[in-house]
Amino acid sequence: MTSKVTTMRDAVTKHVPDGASVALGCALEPAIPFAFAHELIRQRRRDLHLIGPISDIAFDQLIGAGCVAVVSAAWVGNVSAGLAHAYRRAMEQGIPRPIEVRDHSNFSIAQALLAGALGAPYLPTRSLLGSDIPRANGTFREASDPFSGDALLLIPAITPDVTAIAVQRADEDGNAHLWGPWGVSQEAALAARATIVIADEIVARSVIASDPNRTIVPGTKVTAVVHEPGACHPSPLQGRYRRDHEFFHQYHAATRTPEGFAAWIREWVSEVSDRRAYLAKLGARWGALRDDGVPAALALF
Amino acid sequence: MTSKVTTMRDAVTKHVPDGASVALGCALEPAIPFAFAHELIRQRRRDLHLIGPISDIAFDQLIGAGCVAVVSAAWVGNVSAGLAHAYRRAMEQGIPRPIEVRDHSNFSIAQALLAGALGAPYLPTRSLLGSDIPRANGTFREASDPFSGDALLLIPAITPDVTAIAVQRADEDGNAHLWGPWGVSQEAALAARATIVIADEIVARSVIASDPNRTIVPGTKVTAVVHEPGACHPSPLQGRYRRDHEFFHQYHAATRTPEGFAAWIREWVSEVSDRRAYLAKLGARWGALRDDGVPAALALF
Amino acid sequence: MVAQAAREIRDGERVFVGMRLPLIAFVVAKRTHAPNAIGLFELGVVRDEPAPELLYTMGDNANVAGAVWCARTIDLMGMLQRGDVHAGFIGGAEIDVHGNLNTTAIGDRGHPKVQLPGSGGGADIASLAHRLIVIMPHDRRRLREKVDFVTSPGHGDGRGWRKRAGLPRGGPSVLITTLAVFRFVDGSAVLESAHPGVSVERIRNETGWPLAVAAALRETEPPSTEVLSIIRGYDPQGFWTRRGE
Amino acid sequence: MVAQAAREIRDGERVFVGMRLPLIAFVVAKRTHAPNAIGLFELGVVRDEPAPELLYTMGDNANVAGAVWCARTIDLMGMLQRGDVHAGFIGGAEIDVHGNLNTTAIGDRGHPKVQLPGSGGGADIASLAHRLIVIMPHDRRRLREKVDFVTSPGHGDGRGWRKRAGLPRGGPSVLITTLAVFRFVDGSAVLESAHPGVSVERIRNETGWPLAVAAALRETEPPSTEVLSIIRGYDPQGFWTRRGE
Repeated sequence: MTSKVTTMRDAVTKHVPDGASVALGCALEPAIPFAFAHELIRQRRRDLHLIGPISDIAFDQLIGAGCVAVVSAAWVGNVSAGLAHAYRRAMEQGIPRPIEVRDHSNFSIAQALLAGALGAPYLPTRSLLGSDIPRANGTFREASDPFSGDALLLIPAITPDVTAIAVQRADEDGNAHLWGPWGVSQEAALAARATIVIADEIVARSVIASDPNRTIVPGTKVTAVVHEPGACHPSPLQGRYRRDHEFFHQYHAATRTPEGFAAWIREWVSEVSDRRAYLAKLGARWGALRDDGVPAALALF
Repeated sequence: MTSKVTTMRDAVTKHVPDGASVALGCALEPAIPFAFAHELIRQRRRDLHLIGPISDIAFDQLIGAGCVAVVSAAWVGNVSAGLAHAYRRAMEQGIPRPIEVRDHSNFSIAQALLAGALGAPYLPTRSLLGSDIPRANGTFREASDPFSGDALLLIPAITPDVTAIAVQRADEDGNAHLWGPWGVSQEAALAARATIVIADEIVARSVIASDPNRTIVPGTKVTAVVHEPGACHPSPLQGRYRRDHEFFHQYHAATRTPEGFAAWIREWVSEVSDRRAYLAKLGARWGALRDDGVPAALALF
Repeated sequence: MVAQAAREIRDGERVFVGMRLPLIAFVVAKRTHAPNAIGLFELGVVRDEPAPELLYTMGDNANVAGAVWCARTIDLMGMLQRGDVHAGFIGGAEIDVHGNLNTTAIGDRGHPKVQLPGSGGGADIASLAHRLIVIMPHDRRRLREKVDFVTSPGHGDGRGWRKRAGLPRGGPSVLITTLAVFRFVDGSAVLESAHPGVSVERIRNETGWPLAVAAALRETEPPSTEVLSIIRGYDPQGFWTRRGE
Repeated sequence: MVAQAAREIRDGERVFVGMRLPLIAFVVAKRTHAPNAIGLFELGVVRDEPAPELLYTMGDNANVAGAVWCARTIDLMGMLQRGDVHAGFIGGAEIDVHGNLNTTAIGDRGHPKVQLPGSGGGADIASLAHRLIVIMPHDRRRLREKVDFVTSPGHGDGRGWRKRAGLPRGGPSVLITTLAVFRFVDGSAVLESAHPGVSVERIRNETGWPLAVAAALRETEPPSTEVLSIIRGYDPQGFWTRRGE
């Protein structure tokens, strides 16, 4: 196999054009690939269609930086701090630009991505009947179950152009191990046209093959592998580093105004060349978040 | 938590009444709980509805022993030896009794069980369009995709009364670890009204909790836990013992006639009190199949 | 609120715990009357023991380590849709007398006055759990005659609505606020108890719908010292429990 | 048959390998012209290296150890339905000129003369793979004008049928028998090559449909000594390769 390992810069340059639909943050609160989101901002991607359940503040940053035209999500906010200011400004005032939102619930977006992964046109559900979400989303259909006559909602498949998932370890072909909750990561990776794996550690194929049940996506579905330690900060990566709660709260306080948002992006994204520089800027704070993990090893049963 | 550990005899007595729909052999060729199938035969269960993709010779044995009224399966045979004689006799001559077969493919039964696990009424697919399987099955419906107008087949949910899955290890509450391919085991366990976990080894809860990604079904969905080493012979259990190919071939040769089948069942099922006695009867042959596994241990990453 | 929320969890139940205060209610319930309750977290975590430290999100490492199942969102949502989840917690920005909740937007969805984060898993829990437990600050602008957007369906326009809408079960069972506890009877909120020191008049003034009061109105049972000590031990800085939530 | 089957696998392709002879064809292809082919096994195994020992079933421990992905059947079938699988192998008891395969029953499905095992994943592979490779013993009773039951859809009644039936792609590309190789052209089998020493007349006699012969009919390329040695090294007892299959 030829190695697929590349830099974050090259992965974004080659695989994420303007206008692409991009799924990220698919494990919900953990393993959000902030390093990928920041590179999208640095490369000034435009008109992206963001797809993801929760995303914590990653979507807020991309929206505020003007990268986004459409959002398909269940929740856009700051989980431990409250509302997302940039998202509010975009929706309430069209700043920096108006965006289209296709409302989802966590279940409906999981079903849409599962349908995409299965090659099914839609999945039928009883969830959200009587909610205003179907009307606001605009892509669902009401139907009746041909078996029982009961009311159903049909959730059409979502097939992202690109899915970015962060994992603890992968080999050079992209066979990737993720532990901790998977959220909708596997569906999103299997549904996508191109999947970018962002690995905290690159390991030998033999480490992956010692425990193939832990593989979230096989290399054959992976387009690029980025070796990027600490890619998820301030979100956590199980066994590697903890969530930086205070960072989320500081972001919340700092981005209340457009000026504050711009300053935050300058400080933490535009004027930071890459993730290595970002971690260096975090300094001792980063060291304190790291878990004393055990090095990657063959699984033994 | 109260322990759910019980004997195979009690698990079958309490949780599998005559007429029950029972999913087993859900990992396809490996991890088939033959010990469970044999106990159904010993307790002379009748009118069962068997559910499973492949089942290797487990379904053939249950059909030949007269336990079965209905089969929902993709394949009934002897994977490395050829046709299934008891199944042939039942279908061709009604011996020992006629059975109803609801034809499936591996994908359609996977979708039916996934729909059951998701609480969805059905899953839509493009597979099997133009095949005679939908007509022979009788439970599918043709439909057109309301989004595209394309032809679709709707596979209705299957929710077994009982699912029996064999795993390498479980705790007393039924939190179960299975490694190796999962086939449709997880869907079948989550879709069922009662799930019986058959564990090669009972381990402390801390072993399960050290690696919750390996859990195939959580204890909260499990009705009974049977500690039954060697429960899958002659099928394999990854890391514990290999497939006994010769046993399958001997069964194939021995069961060509009804008399031969009856003698085989007497020798290996009726006159064997339980799995412990069965393994003792196998003797050195059993010892030669066992893998030098590593004892259960906490996962370290 | 946390103490009352904990009381709504019965022993042995499977509960969608969500985040913030319900996380602490789950801890309290497990350590008091419901030791066999199971906590389900929609990102794909199932726990039979609460995490040993304060959680800021359900995805904190401490909520994952020691779980009995790390799964996918679809697995847990499947259990919910299948009818395997007894109860779930959600909050909201606005609620009406029938328990319909808005967490999407104040004002018009297209041009919102205040854009809220959205459903998360809330609308699914409201649609599919057997019983919904709602926790909210008590405020006339939040307890409204009619909400601007129904994110999470409650009892719609009242009794029988859920069945007509095609929802398979459930609906709000209780609304716990900073002032009172409402029980849903025939699809409408009825004041069941007022928190110690809170008058019915104050509750009436702070509630945007005509108040229905239970014949057997009582005072909300205050948290025991044991429960208070569990809450304070779990959230010593009062990160979640001091905000008046 | 195995050598010809191996030739049908292109480098870098994802292939549903199934069992028996295709398992060995995958080994041959990987070790010769297609080192980057990926093997998918419907029980939930993905391999980028073939198992190091002879497999009796795809679930043998040796096919699991060293896999890069242990998954669920639905994951791999999803890839198949999504269009991610280039080619798949199946066999059958009966095939017709349009490549429709029967592995269900000879005679009437309700009262079969011979009950066969059924589809397994065969019907799915036939429905959804980009290209279907069929391997069968050559026998007039197997290569029939019309099969008793269409388990795995081929090209139906000929060109354009799959599209009309709603199948998204694919269909049989090649039929490899113990005597010959047929290529499907416009939905019908055309004799492409006869195995060394086999006459067209013999093939015609052993084929239940009116034989169409390619203008450029040739002799099937015999297996190289390298390929023969791989096959014999992998299946030294001839368990799968000696049965005339």
